[in-house]
Amino acid sequence: MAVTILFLGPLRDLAGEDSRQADAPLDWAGLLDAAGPLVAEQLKSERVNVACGGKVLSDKHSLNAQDGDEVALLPPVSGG
Amino acid sequence: MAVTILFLGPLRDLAGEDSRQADAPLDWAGLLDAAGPLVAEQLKSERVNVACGGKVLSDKHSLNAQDGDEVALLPPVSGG
Amino acid sequence: MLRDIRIESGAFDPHRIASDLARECPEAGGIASFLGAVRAGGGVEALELSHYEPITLAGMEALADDASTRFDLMGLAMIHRIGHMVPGDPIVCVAAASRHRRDAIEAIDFCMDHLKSAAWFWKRELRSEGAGSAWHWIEPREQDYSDKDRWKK
Amino acid sequence: MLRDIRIESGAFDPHRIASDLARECPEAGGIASFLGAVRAGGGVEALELSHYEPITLAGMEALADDASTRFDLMGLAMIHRIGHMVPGDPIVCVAAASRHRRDAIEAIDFCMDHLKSAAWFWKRELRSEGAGSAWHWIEPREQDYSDKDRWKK
Repeated sequence: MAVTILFLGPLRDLAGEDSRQADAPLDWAGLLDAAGPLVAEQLKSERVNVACGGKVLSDKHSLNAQDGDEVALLPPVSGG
Repeated sequence: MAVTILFLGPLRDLAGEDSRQADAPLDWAGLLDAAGPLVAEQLKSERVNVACGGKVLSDKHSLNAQDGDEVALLPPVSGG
Repeated sequence: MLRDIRIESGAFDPHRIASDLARECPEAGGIASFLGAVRAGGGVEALELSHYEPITLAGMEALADDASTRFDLMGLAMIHRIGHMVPGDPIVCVAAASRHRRDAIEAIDFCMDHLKSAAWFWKRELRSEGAGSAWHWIEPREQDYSDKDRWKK
Repeated sequence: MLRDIRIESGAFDPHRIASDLARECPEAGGIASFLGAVRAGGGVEALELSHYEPITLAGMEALADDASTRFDLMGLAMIHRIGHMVPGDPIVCVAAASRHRRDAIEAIDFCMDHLKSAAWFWKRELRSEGAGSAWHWIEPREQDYSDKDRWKK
């Protein structure tokens, strides 16, 4: 049973893929581990946000993704 | 020989006509006299400007209109 | 810089102003525009705008000069109607094209603040009153003076 | 209040946005609009905009809620492209209708500042380089953060 990790925008290039599966439940330490060292480095920046189940987390360190959840890694945006 | 005094916007209603002739040369005191008491009252407000020969005067009290000049009385604007 | 500064005595299409500017300034990243129209409702049946020809257009040209000095613009259009208008008719349209968006937005804000209270236009409204209707002159609101004062340096 | 908040994956006509809003808000005295387009020049051949669907539109709707609370609006439209675009293509259009002009102008300024640095879009450019071309991600400029901070109270 699994959590889907989505790599958005430039993080997709760093990860080398659009998404990756990880074991549920997934917490902050587990995410850093599953994302790989290059992405984990970016995740530590306060400009990178994390969404779980379609909601942006106000405190990403409190991540607690359950089976079936989608965890999206959101780098700084450049819209407009 | 004459100066033409133009009444713009709401001053036209106060004057009861679009324009009026006055003798040249015409100074500030002469203008107040020629404009009539209702318009003269308005002219004393700092919001009412005076143009002579197509230029807005920076100091309307220094008016010195010569024969053939057009003196326009410009009330507060409401454009836009 | 592309400039289109006009006083129109007949109807004009305000949406063409921005689309023309966008087409003619392909290197602009942003186009901001403002349209002021005669409001429907409130018993206003018509609006009449008069000006003093020898100084009005020169004043708009000077305002365009000032805006293009203050802001980094690639294009600026400023069109003002005079004459008789009815609700829904465009009165004024200002559009600006710039490389970065804030120049264009601030330029239309600046031009509107100054057109509103510093350009030589006088407006009167025909309002329905009881059985008939009557013309009323419009004075600038105090708000218009304070809006303009924001730009003093 | 009239609202038109959309994400478009294909081409749209930005000048229709403002003209539709003007027609549908006849009691508005002012319509302000902003169009952001892919700039020609600078060696950019194409632009690709991606988003995260579950939160992007909700974020734009929340931004529209915020704008309609802060400003006295009769209508607000916010349209954002995603996908593959070429120079000249519209990326974003925001238009606002209000009784008095400053509400409409400030609303488009506010929405653009927040769309630029707070909405969930990522942009990359295909730039010509020597014999070929390569994709480059665009990060928000520091200016975009400070523009947004103007609105904090």
